[in-house]
Amino acid sequence: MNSIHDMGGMHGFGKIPYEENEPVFHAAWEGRVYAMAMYTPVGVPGGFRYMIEKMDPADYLSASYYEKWMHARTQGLLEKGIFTQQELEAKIKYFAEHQDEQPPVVQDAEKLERALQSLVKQQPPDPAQPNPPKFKAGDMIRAKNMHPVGHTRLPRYCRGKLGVVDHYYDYWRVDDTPPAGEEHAIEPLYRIKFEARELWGDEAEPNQVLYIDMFESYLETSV
Amino acid sequence: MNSIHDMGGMHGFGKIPYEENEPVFHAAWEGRVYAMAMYTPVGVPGGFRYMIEKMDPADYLSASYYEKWMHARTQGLLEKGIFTQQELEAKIKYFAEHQDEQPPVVQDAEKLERALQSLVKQQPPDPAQPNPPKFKAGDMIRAKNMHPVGHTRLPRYCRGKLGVVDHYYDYWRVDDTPPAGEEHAIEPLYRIKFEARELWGDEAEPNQVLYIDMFESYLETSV
Amino acid sequence: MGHDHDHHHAHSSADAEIRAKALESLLIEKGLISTDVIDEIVRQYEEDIGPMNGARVVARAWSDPSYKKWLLEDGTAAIADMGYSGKEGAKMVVLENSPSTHNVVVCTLCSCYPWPVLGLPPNWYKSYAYRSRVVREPRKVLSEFGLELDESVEVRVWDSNSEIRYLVLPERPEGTDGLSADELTKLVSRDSMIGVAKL
Amino acid sequence: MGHDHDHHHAHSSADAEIRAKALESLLIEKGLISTDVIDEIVRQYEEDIGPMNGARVVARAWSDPSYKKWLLEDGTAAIADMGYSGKEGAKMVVLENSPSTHNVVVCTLCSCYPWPVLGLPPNWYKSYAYRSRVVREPRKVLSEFGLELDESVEVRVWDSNSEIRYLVLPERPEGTDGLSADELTKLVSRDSMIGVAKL
Repeated sequence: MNSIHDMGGMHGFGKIPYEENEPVFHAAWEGRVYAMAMYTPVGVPGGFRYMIEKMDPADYLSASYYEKWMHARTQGLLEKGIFTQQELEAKIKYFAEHQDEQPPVVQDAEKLERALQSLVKQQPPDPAQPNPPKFKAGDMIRAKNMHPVGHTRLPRYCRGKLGVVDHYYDYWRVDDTPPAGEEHAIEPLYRIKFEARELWGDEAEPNQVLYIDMFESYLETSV
Repeated sequence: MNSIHDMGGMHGFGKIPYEENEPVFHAAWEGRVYAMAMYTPVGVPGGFRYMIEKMDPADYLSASYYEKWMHARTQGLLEKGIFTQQELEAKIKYFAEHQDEQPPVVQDAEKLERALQSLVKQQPPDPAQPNPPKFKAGDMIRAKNMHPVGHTRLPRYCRGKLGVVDHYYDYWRVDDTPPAGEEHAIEPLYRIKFEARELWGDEAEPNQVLYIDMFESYLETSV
Repeated sequence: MGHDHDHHHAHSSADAEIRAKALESLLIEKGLISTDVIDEIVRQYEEDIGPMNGARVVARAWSDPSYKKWLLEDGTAAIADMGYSGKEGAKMVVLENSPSTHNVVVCTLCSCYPWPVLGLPPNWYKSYAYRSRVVREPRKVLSEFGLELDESVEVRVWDSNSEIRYLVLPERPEGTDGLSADELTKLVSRDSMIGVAKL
Repeated sequence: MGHDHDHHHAHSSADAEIRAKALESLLIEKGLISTDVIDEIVRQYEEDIGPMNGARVVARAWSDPSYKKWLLEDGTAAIADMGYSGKEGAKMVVLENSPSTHNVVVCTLCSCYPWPVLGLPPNWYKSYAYRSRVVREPRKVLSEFGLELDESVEVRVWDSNSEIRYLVLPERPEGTDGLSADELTKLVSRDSMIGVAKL
């Protein structure tokens, strides 16, 4: 999806804001949103990232990081039918009118155990597939000029550009939105190296390269 | 400048808002801003469009069209020293506190005559330059992969793409921000034709082409 | 036809009015503009400079083959012959629609538009949705405007971003043979001259 | 170091708190999460999972050449050997800085970051300025962080956007020969392991 989230190479965002001794969370709600986003055992339809990318671009830019996470988590639960918009609005109204109230407190040792296991679980790459990798280190490739309406991990600034396969890493699940009715593909994943000049032309800084990982379906043999 | 204004090809902006019997201006202030933007005889440093492009992207997206114009006009006058931030804020404060007050009314027949002349003035292309056009209709070209920090009229979605020269139109002033200390160049201008597939890959709609005008310095001979 | 992304600042249009008054007040006090200039420019764009100008050009082209030929060969001169010229119309190119070719105009980078013949652009033309989408999926965009084009029709999208401005010459509707240029003028919509509608 | 683009919604963080309470309340009532899960996850990221983990990995690599070799060959396994694994660390690649090569990591599309070794990312890493700029003008960005690199140094920017996560192994500072791994750990900053600082 060519939305505002795909901002590599954009101008206009000013200087980088830096905070000394930054806390992990700037407010308690941020941490709670983080935990709910990651540890509610209900998937987000289309994926967590895609739900954020589909935000209205002006809302995306003006929302803080954990506001985006809260949006994706909440919207996903609404779409899954876990609760309704009416239930949500009633709760928001309740807490707006009772600012000293807190959510109910429930302890659950089993849920905690599951959460702690998933926190540290090693997730290996996917098993090898019938078709062997098409590319090997050293191959020249061109990143596809593709503009899918769904989620993709191929940023615009790399599309159509010539690069070199630097490394092959096993098979991994392709995060892109699959065609309707299909599962996510499992594909060879490669580390691709681009010269900055190929990406940015005359404006490139000297002596710079870019490495980025790409699934096999993002790549074309360069001609 | 690769800022948010360069939105050709982006996803995420939803359906097109259509208003039946739309008025020319939706509020009186819009018309007055339009007139002030176009008929105040003071240039905007770096150009009117560039001043808008340099807005913070979140502000750009959330501002209405004539709010952007007002921003560019006001900012340009501030940078030219026509009035100060203090003067401006004092005026805003005054009109915020005296909502029934109006700006002073001054008639000036000479200014009106100049404005009306400039409204209808024919602006011819620039005279031919010593170097003849490098390209002719039918030539294959590649639009440069350039990422200037200044203003440019070459949108990102065309950069690096192969096209054909469709027509040559005289010499015109290049609107791009010139290098420091230089004047705007005068260059041959061409109409370039791109196949939609070249621009959008497999996601292109069938039987579509794109025409766009490009200055000579945007073009490279295709290899 | 969907939500308007300008809603984000809807709450601040009172602020905008105040800021506009402040700006006008300063410009007048500094002697840089006069009230009559502002009033008259607003009046001209509200009353005189609008799509009726383009419609007269189109109707004349439909009625007069030699004018049509001139218009397609040298849009600037043929349009100036009708009295229309000036800002955002320095060089006009006229794009003829036909049963096999449909032209549609956009400005992706800002909102360039041929002011002398169409006046100031409508909000949808300036919308982020139109600017971002029509170069990538023109058929889908046109279908949202109610215009379904057969795959056999070539869609030509014009991204106007130098000083050249475009006017679409729509196809003359059937059953209009006996009409005068004045009567034809009334049939020509703004949208048909941008290319998001047929007549 | 410049203005923070999150200021636009600064006024609504009270709203955000209310919305977060509403969400938590619904999730607990529906039996989908429990308070202790939320409390413990927050506690772990506030206290246990952060750049001190990565610093221990770096210090061990500086102190133990065979560990360093393993870390560069199989980052995932060598890091797991220190007890760090899990979400956003399924496959770890360690990038060694040297006098001739400087590595710096970003995620342009969202804010992918190696949680098990660095914890959750700082705001600047998630900022639109960093995400948009460091792939296009890394030297300029690094100089804003106070790191000026000679033109002879190759700058390698890593845009982490599949499941691979990166940890930069900074150069060991001079004059640290006698230090223990524990003492070295204290020298290793978060920023040096992202690649926006040297030690």
